[in-house]
Amino acid sequence: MSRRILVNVFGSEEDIVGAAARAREGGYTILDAYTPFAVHGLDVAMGIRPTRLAYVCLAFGLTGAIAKLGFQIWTSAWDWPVNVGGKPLVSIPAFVPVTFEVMVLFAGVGTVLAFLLRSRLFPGAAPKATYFRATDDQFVLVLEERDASFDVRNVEALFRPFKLLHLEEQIVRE
Amino acid sequence: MTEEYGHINVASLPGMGRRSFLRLAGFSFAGAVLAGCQQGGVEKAIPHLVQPEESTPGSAVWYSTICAGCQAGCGILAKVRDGRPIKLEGNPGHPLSQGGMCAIGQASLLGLYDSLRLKAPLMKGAPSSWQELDRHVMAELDRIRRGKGAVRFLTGTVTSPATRAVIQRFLGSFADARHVEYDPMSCAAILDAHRLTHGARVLPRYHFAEASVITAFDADFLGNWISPVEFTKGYRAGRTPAGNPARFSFHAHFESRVSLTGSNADQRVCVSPDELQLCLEGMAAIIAERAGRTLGLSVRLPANLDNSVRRLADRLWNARGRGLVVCGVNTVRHQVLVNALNAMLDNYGGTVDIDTPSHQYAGNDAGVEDLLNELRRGSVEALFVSGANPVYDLPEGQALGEWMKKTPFVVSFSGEDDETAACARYVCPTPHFLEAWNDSEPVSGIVALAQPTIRSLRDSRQMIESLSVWSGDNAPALDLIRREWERTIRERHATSQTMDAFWNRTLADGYAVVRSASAPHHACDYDAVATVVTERGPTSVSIPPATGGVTASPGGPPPGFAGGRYTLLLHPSLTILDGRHGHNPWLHELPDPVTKIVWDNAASLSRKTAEALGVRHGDLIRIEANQKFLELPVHIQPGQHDAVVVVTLGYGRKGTDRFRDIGPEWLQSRPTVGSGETVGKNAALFGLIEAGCRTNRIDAARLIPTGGTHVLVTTQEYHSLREPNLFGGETGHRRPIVQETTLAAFANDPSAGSFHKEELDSLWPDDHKYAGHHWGMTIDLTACTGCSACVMACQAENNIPVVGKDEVRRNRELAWIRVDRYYDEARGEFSVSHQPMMCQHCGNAPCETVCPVLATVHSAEGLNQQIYNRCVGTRYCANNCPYKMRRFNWFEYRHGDEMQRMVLNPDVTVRERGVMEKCSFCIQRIQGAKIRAKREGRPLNDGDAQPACAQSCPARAIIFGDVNDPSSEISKTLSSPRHYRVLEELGVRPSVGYLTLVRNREEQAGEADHA
Amino acid sequence: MHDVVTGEKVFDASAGRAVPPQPGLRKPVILGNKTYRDVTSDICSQLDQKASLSWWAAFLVSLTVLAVGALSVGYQVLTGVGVWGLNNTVGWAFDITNFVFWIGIGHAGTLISAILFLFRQKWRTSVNRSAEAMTIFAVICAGIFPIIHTGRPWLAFWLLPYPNFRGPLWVNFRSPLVWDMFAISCYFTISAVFWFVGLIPDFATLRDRTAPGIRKRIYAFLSLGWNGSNRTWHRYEKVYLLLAGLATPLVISVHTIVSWDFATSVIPGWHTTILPPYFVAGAVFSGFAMVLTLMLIVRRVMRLEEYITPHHIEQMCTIILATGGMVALAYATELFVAYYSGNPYERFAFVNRALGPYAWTYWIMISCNVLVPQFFWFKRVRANVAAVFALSIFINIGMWFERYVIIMTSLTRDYIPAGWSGFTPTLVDLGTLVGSFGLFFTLFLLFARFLPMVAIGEVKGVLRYGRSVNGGA
Amino acid sequence: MGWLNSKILTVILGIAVLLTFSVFVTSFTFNIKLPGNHQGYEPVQPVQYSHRLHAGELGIPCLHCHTAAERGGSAGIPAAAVCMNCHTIVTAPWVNVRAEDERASKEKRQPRRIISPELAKVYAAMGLNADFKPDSPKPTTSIEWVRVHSLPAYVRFNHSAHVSAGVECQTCHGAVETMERVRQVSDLSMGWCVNCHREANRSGINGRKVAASTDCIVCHH
Repeated sequence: MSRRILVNVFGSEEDIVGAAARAREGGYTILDAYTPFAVHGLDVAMGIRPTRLAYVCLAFGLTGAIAKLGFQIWTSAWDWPVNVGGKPLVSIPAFVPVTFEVMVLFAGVGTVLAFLLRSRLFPGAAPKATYFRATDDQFVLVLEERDASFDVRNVEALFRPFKLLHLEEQIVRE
Repeated sequence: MTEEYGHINVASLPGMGRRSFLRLAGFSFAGAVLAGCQQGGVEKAIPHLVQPEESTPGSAVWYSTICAGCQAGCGILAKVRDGRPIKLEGNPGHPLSQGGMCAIGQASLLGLYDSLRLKAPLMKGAPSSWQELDRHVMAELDRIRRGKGAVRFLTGTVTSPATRAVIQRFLGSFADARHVEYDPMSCAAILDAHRLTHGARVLPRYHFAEASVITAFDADFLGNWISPVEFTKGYRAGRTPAGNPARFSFHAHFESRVSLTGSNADQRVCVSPDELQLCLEGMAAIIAERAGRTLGLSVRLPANLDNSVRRLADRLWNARGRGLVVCGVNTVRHQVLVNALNAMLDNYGGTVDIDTPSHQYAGNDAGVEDLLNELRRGSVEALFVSGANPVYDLPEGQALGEWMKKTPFVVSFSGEDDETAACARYVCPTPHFLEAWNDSEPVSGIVALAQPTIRSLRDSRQMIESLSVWSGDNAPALDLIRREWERTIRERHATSQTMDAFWNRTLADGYAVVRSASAPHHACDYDAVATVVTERGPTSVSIPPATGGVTASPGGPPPGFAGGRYTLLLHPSLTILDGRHGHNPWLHELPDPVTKIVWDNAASLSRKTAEALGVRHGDLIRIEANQKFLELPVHIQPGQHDAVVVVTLGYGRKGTDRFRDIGPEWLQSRPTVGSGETVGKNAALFGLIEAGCRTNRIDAARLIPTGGTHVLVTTQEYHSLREPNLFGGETGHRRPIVQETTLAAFANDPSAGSFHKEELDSLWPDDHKYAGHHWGMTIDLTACTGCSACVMACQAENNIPVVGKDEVRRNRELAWIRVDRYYDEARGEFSVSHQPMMCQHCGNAPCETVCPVLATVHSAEGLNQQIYNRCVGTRYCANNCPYKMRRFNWFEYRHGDEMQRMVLNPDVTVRERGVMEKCSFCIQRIQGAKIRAKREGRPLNDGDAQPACAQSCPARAIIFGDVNDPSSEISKTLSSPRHYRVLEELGVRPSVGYLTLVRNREEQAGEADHA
Repeated sequence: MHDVVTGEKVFDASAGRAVPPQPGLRKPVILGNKTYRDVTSDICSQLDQKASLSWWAAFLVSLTVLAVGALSVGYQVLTGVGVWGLNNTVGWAFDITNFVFWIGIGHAGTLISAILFLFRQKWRTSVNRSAEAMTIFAVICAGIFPIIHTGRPWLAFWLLPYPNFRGPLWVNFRSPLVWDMFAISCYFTISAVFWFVGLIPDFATLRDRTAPGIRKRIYAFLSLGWNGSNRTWHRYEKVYLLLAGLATPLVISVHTIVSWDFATSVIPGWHTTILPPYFVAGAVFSGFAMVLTLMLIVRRVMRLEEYITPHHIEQMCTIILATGGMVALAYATELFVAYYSGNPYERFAFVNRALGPYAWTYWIMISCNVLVPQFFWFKRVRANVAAVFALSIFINIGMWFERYVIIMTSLTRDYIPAGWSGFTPTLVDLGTLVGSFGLFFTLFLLFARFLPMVAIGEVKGVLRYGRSVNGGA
Repeated sequence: MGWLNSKILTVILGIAVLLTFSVFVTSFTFNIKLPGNHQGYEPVQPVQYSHRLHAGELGIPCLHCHTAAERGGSAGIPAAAVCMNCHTIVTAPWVNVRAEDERASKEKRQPRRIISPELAKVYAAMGLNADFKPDSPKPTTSIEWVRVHSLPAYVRFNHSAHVSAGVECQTCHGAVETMERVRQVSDLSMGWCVNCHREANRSGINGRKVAASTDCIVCHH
């Protein structure tokens, strides 16, 4: 299957944010935008839904904390109960620090792993679409040409208020 | 049959083969050596071809024998494991030592495994064989017999009846022969004084237990004077605050230095040697006045001492028959006064016993003086030296060596190639006492037998066997001794046992009590006392000013008495005695119980004198006296008199540079002793033989700081329980680590001085209960004298390596128990306290909580366990120990050479580098006792399990047991109002408690500071 | 989201003159009127060029010092911990002092990258990358000490609770050292992850501007296929925020746990509840001093004056002044509480610190940590790079001594006077301390050579702060 | 798409967990031998003494020869003299003696004494003469048995404590009476000891309640 896409290249963050908002208002499907840094407001302009990574983070954190606390109680009081310094076998206050650390570890590492998986980033992966100056100084907005009614000239007109550096139609195969 | 007090059935002894070391050692020794490398290699297990009857591999057998660490002749038990004696303990039944054993005796075990022991007889310095030597000696002896040459036999005190008889018999074959006995730590004046006053040259046996007022003039009877273990037992028995009224003797001590005994005195009077003489004479005069005797003395007391001497005289007079005056000054003039005092006070027959006198010291200094003169003149044809090292320990030793070389025929009987052996033509190696048969009668009526515990590790022969061979008798030592016992001892025994039964019984028990066979004597001859007092002149000493101290003017010439002159006092070491243990690394590393110095002797000065001379700890000072000089490092000794300089004898032994390799070697390590140097210096050269007695007091010594320094190492760096007042005031807060009170305060309130602080509330529930045993320990600070026998017991039991001087300097000694010694100089007084300190086995142990790997956790019996093989060595536990009683293996410490490793206890792991270790309450002994009880199907009794320290303590100051057993001794101490725990306010709940130190003083002391 | 202009004049490095405040305008974070392209090439070209002579000189010196440290540690591991000056009474001294010191240094990096991020401090973007690198290297330096300080370092893995044939036998979760082990490894992991996540877009930038070859392939591998997709950026922002939110309590917990090594003990001078906040403040204090030391060198050597501007230096000086005040307060509180507690042991421990045999260490600590930061009250001092550099070094020294004072002097004089002792460092102690600096600088120099020193993407995001929309500062 | 990614995540996480588990499970079930574990060690001994014959076929109890196990910490290897209790009479396997007897009666002569080569080693080691009396000029040598069961130097094990508690020799040493050559059956690991102690505390030994300590210091001191 192949798709036709329209690649619009801008020179500044204001332009791409404006253009993206305009394109969405105009009913165009924004496939993605490629920018050298996180442009604030672009996600809203593109209409990206809030990410749920925060829940992943919470879930991992809770898992880590519960597992570690359980492990500590199991090893200290159940598997081989040893009298250490006259303290109770289940010394919850003494188990807090490690529980906390493992919670943070699980939450942090879990969230990043989830992010990488979700964004299909992994060592050695080839970038799916490379607009190589998008990692330098250019801001790229990609629209999908969904049907025959799509007219490049309309888009050009739509983006006239913004400094459009370059525009190009491409066919990508998936 | 294991772990029993076994004895050897002589009848079934096929030679000495059953204790043949190499075969016996076979099984487990090969295992021990290979255990370290068992990961890869093949381990060989070599059993005996014929199993010895009383030996079970892996179990210990105990043999009773006699200690030869000094002449006191304590009865001991030797623990033999797989053929190797590995520990010595007091024989509980022995009437003298009653189970106690001093540090020196315990350490003398190591001498058995000394690799420098002579391997073969020496002739003119070259190794030879016994046959060769016997041929030469017998030819020479024939020549001397024919020529009627003078034969002299020089020995230390001989307490063995058999040895004395053999020597007499041997000397009987010569025309002009004499046996001369001498003691480097001489008590000759006491014997000589008794010849004058009582008509018999005897050394009394002192009964400290019976005494209610003890007055000692420079007699270190708890340290190393005559029979310290026996005296400690007695002293302790006479001092218990329990009971109503308490039987608690009063002990006054006059001395110039700080002796171990002085540090325990209720009243310690610091006097110069001259003042000491004045006090003794003054007291004799006062008592004579009361008793209506005339001794030709008038009371002339120094003003500052007048009051105390008079009050003490009152006390002694009121306690007639229960008092005791002892004096360690080896001068007849002093000793006749002591005899007169004891006689006037009716102490003879009570606390002073000359009916069954002591034989422990029989030396005759006048005899030695005569012998030296003969040797100087060259009129001696043949000299035998046995059990003595006169070239080292006599004042004229150096010269004696030269005279010996000029003497035609000199035989030395010695285990090692010592200073004297080096000057002898023939050297006959003698076995270590654990390899030999022996007997002794240390006190008239108490006879004992020593039996070999191992076949001789060297080609040695007992002295009596040699004499027997040279007389053509060829009898082995066992026969010689048995013969003598049949002849003289057996008849003195009460029962009508057969000789075999008597012999076997004695061998098993280690001792027997027989009828005394002592010389007759008469009552005190006061005229003789008066004669001595007037003949030897009225006292020549001048009465010093009332302050009795140095008035130093900064920057001026070093002041002192008689124009910059000091009195030099020499005294035998508390660790290596007169030098006879100078090759024993255990004893070198045992801190001196008072000074805490290791691996050295020093010139002790009072703080004032040191300041006046401008010297500090470790500065070298040159001592000049008697046209002789010695350079020694300065040690500053609080409580010492300003007029004296005190030097320990016994150091500077030949060949002690062998210890240069002891301890770890690394980038910044320093050897324990320099190459070609000796450990400490020999101060015996200053000694004098005056008026027939050897004196250790040398007047008019000059002290000259040399400007050099020496690394003088002590195990304790801060000596007071008072914090230093860093804001510049006099003294700081006194920490209630040692809690003490006076007898008067104790009588009013038994909990006086014991200072309990409330434990703070715990966050944690108290949910660990000890269902079975719960081990605990109580240390009675009133009983503890600080003698350090416990330290040595622990060292021998627990395989504690010697780390060397440099490591001790770095505060890395490994002893699991230390005796903390604190001086208190507040309010112008001087008092000393000793506190044994070891792992306190806390119930809420701070060390356990912090160990990351569970290498130290609590046992179900309340022990704080340290698991060496689990330890990774973070040292967090040691940091968090409030008592600082954990020890770290900073390096791979060597356990001596291959010979010395034979002394290792196979029941205790040898720790490797990087692991923590500490007191285990001798878990191996607890386990052993439990397993024995289990095997015998009985419950564990109180006292079955005793850690080495508690077992060895001559004062029974350490009580160990199960606190869950309400009838145990330990449980009784727990309810004592004197009981306290160190730092109990921390909430760590130590299992070790202490009983307050009670001093027999009237005034309330040290109370106010505790808050 | 407006930065408040403080009204102070700003030093314009490019113009070489002071510019008067312009009310109403945001203060620029980056000077020199850079375009995005300029930023990319300024940072990346550093990696394309051959190393400078000064880099080589610095690297060789660091490597030599590292070799001294490696020799010291090797000798110690082979011979025994006895080659340090420790003894039965003083079981820790240089080893754990170095450990706490380096962990403290590390905390500034996390603070800059996480806490300042949460507080929306734009100026952090210029320094956060190197500060995070510093964190990681400092934690590496710190992490070595708990391992080598053990008597048997080859068994240090026993601190991990892993299944085994001993029963199984686990670890003691009540021990602060186990907490430490978890805290440090977790801190290291999270810091490294945080750092790497920040690096991903920069790797992509490098990948896209590098000519084909091995370097490009490495950058491609490390950039994980990043293409600047805004959907990813959207999640990336969230992840960054979450990580910052996690790292902030983490950094506080780590130094709290480190302080618990002492606070949970019974030793007077260690056993005090003030230690956690005191240690955290001290860590930030020392960390910022180290960041300043490093940044002042880096901006000079790597020509980053326009990225690390006097404004940055000023901000960091202010933080040092603030945290220095906290530290001073902690010292005062400690003394007061020791006096007020009525606990004689505690009281003596503190009097002994100030007046005892090791009083000199205490007074070095007070001079460097309390007196020296007071100079930062003066604007002239804050604007003088040389003065700031010198003062930051004093603070580093002072903070090392702070830990030394706490650890060593408390141990030398604890409960039982007979056990009192002292501590003298050996050559190996000194070699190990110096060597840890060698390791730190070696790693940092390698970082400067092979990775972008400044977060390119983040700087671009704040490039136009303090500029008018048409550009121009 | 998000859904898909979550699935991948689940799968990968699942694999990771399984992998970790399987590592532990295999190491425990297949008993990966760590350094120091000599389980299965079966060295060749200088004398081919057969426990199967003596303890199995002849039914001699273990403690008959290993007497020390009852009395002391170490079980020990019996002295060669113990062998002589029987082997002054029995000098070779019965079949060999019988064969010689038959041959002798066939050849009409006194049967010669048959000595098995293994026993000959023992006689030689003890320096015995033809009458099994010590022959003093003959040198004696030790029999260097190879130790099979050995514990690290930091472990204390007391045989008598276990024997008096009623623990069978076979519990630790395995069915030695079936072994021609002794083999180390158990791994002698700490976990093996501790778990036996725990089991003994739970269910006793031969129905008798025992107190088997699990305190560290009982074995490590």
